[in-house]
Amino acid sequence: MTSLAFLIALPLVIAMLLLVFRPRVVRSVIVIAAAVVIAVGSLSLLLPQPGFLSAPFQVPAEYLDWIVLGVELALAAFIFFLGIRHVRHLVSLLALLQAGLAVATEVLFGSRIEVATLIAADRFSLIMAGIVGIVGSLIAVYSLGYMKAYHEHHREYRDRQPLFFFLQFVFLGSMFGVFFANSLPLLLLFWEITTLCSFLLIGYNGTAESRGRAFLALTLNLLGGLAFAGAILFLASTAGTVELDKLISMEKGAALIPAALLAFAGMTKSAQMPFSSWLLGAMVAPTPVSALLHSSTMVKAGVYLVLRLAPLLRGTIPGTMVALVGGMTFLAASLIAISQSDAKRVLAWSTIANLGLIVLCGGIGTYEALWAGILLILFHAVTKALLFLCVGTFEQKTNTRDIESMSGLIMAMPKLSIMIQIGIAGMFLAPFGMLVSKWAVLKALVDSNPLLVIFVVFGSSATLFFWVKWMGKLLEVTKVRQADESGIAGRQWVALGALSAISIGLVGFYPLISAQLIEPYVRGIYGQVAMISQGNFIIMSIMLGMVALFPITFFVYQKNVRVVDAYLGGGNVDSSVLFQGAGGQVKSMEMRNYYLTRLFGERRLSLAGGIACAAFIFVMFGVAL
Amino acid sequence: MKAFAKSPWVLHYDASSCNGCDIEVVASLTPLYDVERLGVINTGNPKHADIFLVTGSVNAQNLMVLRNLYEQMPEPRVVAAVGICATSGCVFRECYNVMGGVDTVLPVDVYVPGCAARPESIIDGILQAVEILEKKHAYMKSMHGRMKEMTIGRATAVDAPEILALQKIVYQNEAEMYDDWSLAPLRQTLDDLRRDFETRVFIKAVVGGKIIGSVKGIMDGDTAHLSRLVVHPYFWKQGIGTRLVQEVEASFPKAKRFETFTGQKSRHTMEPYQRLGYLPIRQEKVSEHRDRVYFGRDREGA
Amino acid sequence: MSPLDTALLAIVVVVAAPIAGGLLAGIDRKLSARMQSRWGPPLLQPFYDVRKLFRKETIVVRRSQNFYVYFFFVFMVFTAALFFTGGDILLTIFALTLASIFLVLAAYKASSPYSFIGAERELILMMAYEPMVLLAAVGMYLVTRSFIVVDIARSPQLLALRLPGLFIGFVVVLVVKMRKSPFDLAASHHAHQEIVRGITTEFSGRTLALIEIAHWYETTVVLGMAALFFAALPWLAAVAAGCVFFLILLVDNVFARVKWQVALATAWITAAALGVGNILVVFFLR
Amino acid sequence: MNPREHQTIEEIPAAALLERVQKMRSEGWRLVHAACTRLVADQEVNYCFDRDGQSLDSPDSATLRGMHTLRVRLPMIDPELPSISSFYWPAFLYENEMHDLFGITVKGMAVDFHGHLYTTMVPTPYVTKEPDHGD
Amino acid sequence: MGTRTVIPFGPQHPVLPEPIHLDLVLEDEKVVEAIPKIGYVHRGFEKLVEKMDFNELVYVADRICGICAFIHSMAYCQGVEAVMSVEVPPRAEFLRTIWSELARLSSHLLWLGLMADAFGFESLFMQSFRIREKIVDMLEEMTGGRIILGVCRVGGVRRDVPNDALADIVRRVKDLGVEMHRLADVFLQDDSVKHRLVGVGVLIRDQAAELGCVGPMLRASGVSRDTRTLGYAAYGSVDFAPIVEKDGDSYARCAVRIRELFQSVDLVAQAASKIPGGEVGVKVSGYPEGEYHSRCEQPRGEVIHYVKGDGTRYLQRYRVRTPTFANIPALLRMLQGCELADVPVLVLTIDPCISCTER
Repeated sequence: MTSLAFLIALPLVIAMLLLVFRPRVVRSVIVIAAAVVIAVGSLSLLLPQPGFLSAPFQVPAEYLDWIVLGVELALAAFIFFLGIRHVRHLVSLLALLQAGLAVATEVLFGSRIEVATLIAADRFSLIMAGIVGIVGSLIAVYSLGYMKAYHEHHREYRDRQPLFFFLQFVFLGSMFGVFFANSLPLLLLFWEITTLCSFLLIGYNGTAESRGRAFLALTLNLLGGLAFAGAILFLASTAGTVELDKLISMEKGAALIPAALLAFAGMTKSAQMPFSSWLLGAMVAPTPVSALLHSSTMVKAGVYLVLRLAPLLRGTIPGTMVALVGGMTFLAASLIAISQSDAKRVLAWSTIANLGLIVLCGGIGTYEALWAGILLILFHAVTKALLFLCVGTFEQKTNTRDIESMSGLIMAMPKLSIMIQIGIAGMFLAPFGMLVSKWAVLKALVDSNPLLVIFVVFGSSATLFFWVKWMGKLLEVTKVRQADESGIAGRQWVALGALSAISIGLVGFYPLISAQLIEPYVRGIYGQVAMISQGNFIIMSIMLGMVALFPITFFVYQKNVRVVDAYLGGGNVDSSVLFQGAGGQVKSMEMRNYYLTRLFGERRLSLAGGIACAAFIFVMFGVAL
Repeated sequence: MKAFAKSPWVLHYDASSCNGCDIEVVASLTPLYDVERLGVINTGNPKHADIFLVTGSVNAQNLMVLRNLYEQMPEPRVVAAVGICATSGCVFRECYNVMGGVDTVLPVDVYVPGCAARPESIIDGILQAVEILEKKHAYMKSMHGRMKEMTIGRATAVDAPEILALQKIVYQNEAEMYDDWSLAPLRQTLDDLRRDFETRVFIKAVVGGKIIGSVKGIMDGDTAHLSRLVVHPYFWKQGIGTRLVQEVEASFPKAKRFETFTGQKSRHTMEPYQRLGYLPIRQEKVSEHRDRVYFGRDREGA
Repeated sequence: MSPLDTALLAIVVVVAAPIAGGLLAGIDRKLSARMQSRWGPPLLQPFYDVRKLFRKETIVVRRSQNFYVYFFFVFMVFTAALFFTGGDILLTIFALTLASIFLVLAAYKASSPYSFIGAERELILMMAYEPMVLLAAVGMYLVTRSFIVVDIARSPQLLALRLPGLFIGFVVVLVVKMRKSPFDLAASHHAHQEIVRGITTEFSGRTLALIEIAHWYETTVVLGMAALFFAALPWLAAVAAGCVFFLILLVDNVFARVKWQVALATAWITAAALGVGNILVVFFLR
Repeated sequence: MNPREHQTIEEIPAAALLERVQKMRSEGWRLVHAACTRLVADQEVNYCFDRDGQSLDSPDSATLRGMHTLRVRLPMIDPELPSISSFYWPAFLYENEMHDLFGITVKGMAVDFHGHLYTTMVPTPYVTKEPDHGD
Repeated sequence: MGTRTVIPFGPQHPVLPEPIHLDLVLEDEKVVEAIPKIGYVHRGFEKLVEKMDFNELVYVADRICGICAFIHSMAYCQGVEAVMSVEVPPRAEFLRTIWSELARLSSHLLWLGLMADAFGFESLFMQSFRIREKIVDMLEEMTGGRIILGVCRVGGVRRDVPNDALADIVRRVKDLGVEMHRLADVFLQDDSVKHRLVGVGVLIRDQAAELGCVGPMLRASGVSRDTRTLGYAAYGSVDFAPIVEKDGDSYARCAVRIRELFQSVDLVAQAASKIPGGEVGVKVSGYPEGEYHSRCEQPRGEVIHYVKGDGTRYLQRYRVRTPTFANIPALLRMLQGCELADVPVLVLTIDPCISCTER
């Protein structure tokens, strides 16, 4: 039991240490040590330790309620004054409202409510904790190298690395808190801390642009927080409880309103349409922030909550609406990703899309969907973190993150390029993780609501387009370039290598994870479980084996062939890329991927998707009320 | 097994024809003549083609195009000059912008007569080309098996005629490249070459009893000067040049430094040296279009 | 089936599928020629072509480009084996996609402008047909409650009767999949196209031969899928596959090549209207 | 029975060219073609125009046709002309051709190929006249 | 890295029967810039006047272009005849008219085939060529040449065709008209063909005139100009009106050419029915002195053969301005902003004959 509290507290302590010990070397030591401890700690929870999982953690409720409320009010006050100072009155208003709801809950119902289980962990929390523990600590290690180079490149930004690492660890601690808290007010507290961390990290560069984006994120997340607080108040007033496990086991009818409110909070947190704009804006933050907060962990808190509610949402109209929001977001975001050439924006849209898919699973809420949703979280967190860090590394080296400038990366930065390929393959290619999960989603939908299949099939086909063209860009070689991967710190390579290894390893080991963790959890709720048949797993293993041979081709060159120039209509000038152009000039051919902007333009599609999703959300509340 | 006879794929290029022959090439694909009966496909892509049908004569602008397209065809390949313009220039022979028939730049295997060449003649030309394809393939195969048996060793004056012949083939290419037909290796006489053997070391690469590559070298003080690296065009880009250079370097055990020179555009000659670490030293002009680039490197550990 | 039987069947498929596919390609060329008032090449012409290609010199633009084609080939063989031994149809579709992606990557790797545009267009086409193919599988599941090809094939119901929309939609995307006019944007069978030979521009000799053979496998697999709609009556399935093949051939010869926007719209609208409509009908009438 | 066209030639000084062409344009003449002729001591540049009837789509406009040529004489050495492509845009092709084949410097062409419209083996091949006729 | 795709289109390209080169700058598939390079076929035969006398030059004129070979030689001969004031016997003028129209049929059918090929309709290409082959057969029967006829000479034609043979030709051409109707239906009615042609490369009437277009390019934009109305050869004795379409897009150009097929069939029949008897050539003596712009209507539009003689055997200047040369500015205009897939269609829509153009 202590280990749960320990996992929450340790990062907070380390955060304090980092704020105190500011020299870089000391920081490195602390961060690396802390990363190891956190990773080991979060993994150790996964080892069978009979008994602890259900053991309640008894703290005198009166104290804790007030402590939680106190911290929450302090946060609200901080945000309130932030809003005042930067003339963002909406932010102040939202903070004020939320604080009001929290106070109202405590004052009106605080004395009547007994919290039986304050923090607890089941297998789902443990999976989430494992993801945060491992991915989070790898990203922290990576940040050490990245932030140093970042500030060398960007002299214009103030070097506030102690704050950066402080926030990162505060964030890690509160993520554990989100996953372990069973008491909803406590969960909301951690939830809001992550929001604040996200706000501060997005605004890290201190420019007007980043501040604007940070406030956008804050506003939308506070909106979710408000719904969350509303859910607590409602729950406290009608059911007399503020515990998550109690909510989930409640009758569907009564629980629908808080469930809808919580689902709404989850959707804002995981940037579903129409709230997706904040996640795009968050891409101004340094890349490790995008990797940690805005793709692999914090946004997962939202879908975590939605998946928690899955049993409540199953078969209800609000549930269907949640699923529709998820499905629509998946489809629209996947299509929009086609039109993006900024690597981080592609990743951001793809993140939104995948979160949508998970929300879709939560909204469906069947055992198959839940199983698929958890698998999606797992695979997506690892692979997307890898991709973000790779893009960050590329940007650090070249000062751009345009996919077009990745042309020929296989020659210029072979290691990095292969890692990106692994990440991309992991995102959509058979037999890698995300495809397996999508497959599971498809099967789950077919049994419950085939209408939703349309989102998945069209969305996945768009996914295929933008990932493959990116892969192609990495592979094509129009200019011979010398390999140069210097200047990337060893710690960065460690993180990248580990994430790549995990991405591949998961494909082989996910049946084990599924059998040990996901299936028992799902069975615990529904009494039945989905899985991939053994025959198919063997076939997929064969495929993986074959694909795994592929990287060999990056190093083996064909002998006994004649190398000739590429076909340029016969106009070649001693080269595969130069041709005799008009006006007597020798021109170089250029190749730019298709972005089909007119068809899949961001503005148009996000508007359409946003309107559709907003409509679904209105219907959700309308029906729930 | 006449593999080529059943599936000759053609590439058609209009060098500077009046269209007449081109129309007839197209017409031979269409219902009345339908060369696809014979497996012929007009690929439009040199990488897929076996037979290069060129119509019209050569001029300054399409010269490089013809070379590029030919270069991009896989062996075995056959060039067919279709029509009189492609053969000799026809009535345009005396125009200021006509260099002559296709054989001024490419090794033409088949000449198809006619102005314009009739579809029947074109089909006949394709069938003749097919025969040549078979022959070339047979030759290719016999050589292919023997590439592994390639031997590299010291050449003697007995080899002089064969080396001279090879040298002329290779430098013909160079001469065209620089438009300079005064190159010494082209004018060299057999006696002259024989005399070289008295002072210089010659290395030869032999496949199936035929010399396909050679290089020579001479000591001057501490430096060994290497020159005239020639490899038969058919065997280019297979590392033979590199092996020849290594071998000739080995025959100067006392040399501390190696030097050589090539023309500024002679990529095929430069490559083996550059691969072995030769760096350019200086460049000097020898004729209007031709520069000489000097390369050198120090022996490892020297 | 015992694993041994499956393995034996897989071997038979690996040998027989290209022969069938090659013959179909021969019939295709012969019939096309007849539709164009020509005599046409011999029936075995595709085999002659491949035999010749194996005798050609190997030329490349990038030394590693051919490996991608080898993977394309291997996965295509794998797909055929998976499908005809009665594996999971979704997995078959994924394997087919994986194989196609390798071909696209090969074209990217070759780094020539025309293969590049071919690759981009092929991706658009993949994006176009993918939804319909998946929907077809979903529809089959809704009727037979199984994604396993063997189970679908053994289902006593004539799928085409329950899934007419999906069948028609599938035939439409089959035109895309088999690179036939009006959707032969990425790599046309016919020589004259604005992007030369598209994806295959830079592949020659034995690599091109492998691409050709892989396409034969592909043809058999996709026709097999079409036949699955009639699997309840095996003789009808064979006739249906033949008719579909002939229909596609006919379509190939009576249409101009459309632009990518139309190709994408046709495939998606077909999928959305016929495919989804049919699925909804089946779902609610269940 | 072959009706021959009525074709008129008007010789003008080079300096008056632009003004004259502008007038032709305002009168609705169409530029048919432009070409040079190398004479013995100098060269002439012909700009040929024709004009249909009052209405372009009058089917019997043939009766009204006629060709009018503006002729400019230029010296053999360093011939120079202003471009008429501001009045007749397509004229740039003829003017580039004059430049490449006859060595005439044409100033202000709408599209200038900078001597790369044709790549010829002999630069400005028409500048020299072959002396012997071979008979 | 570029924000655009830059690819070379040609000089060798499967959709281009003749070499031209375009630097295509693309955004996705949209052409934002197309810069041409020509001159691959430039031979410089106009300068041959210095080496060949005016009679020998007919052979060169015959070989300017393989598609309109006959009309080129006819335009040249007419030019010399005008300079030398030679009166050509009427029978020769009628034969010239018949051959011109058959050449137009052959050329338009060729164009239709290549056009079908350009938009990826292979069977239509084959059918067009199948019909064209029959026209070529007729030409071969009458003149001995399939492509390059070599029957025109200064002062008339080299061969006569008996009247019964002409009647036979007329019958066969009329039979072909039936087949051409079926072809025309596909070109003008088929939806997929319309998708590729309608609205592609639109030139409104003023643009077409401004860009100096000639021939079907111009007539498809609503301008009724046809050089045949000048009445050269026997055109003054036959009845016809220029064929005009309004829309100015590729479809309208296709329609003009298709309608001209039937017009040509009719003109062949008219000419054959009105053909007078008599000689087919006169003896020409003396040398040309003077100058003349000879104009004829080729399948692609108005061609100008300018001949200037100074009283010797050798012409002083011979210059050919071909219709394609006049249509190239329009092509450049149309290529801006089209789709990559439209490039071959647009290149073909002007019915390019690069060989004539570059001479």
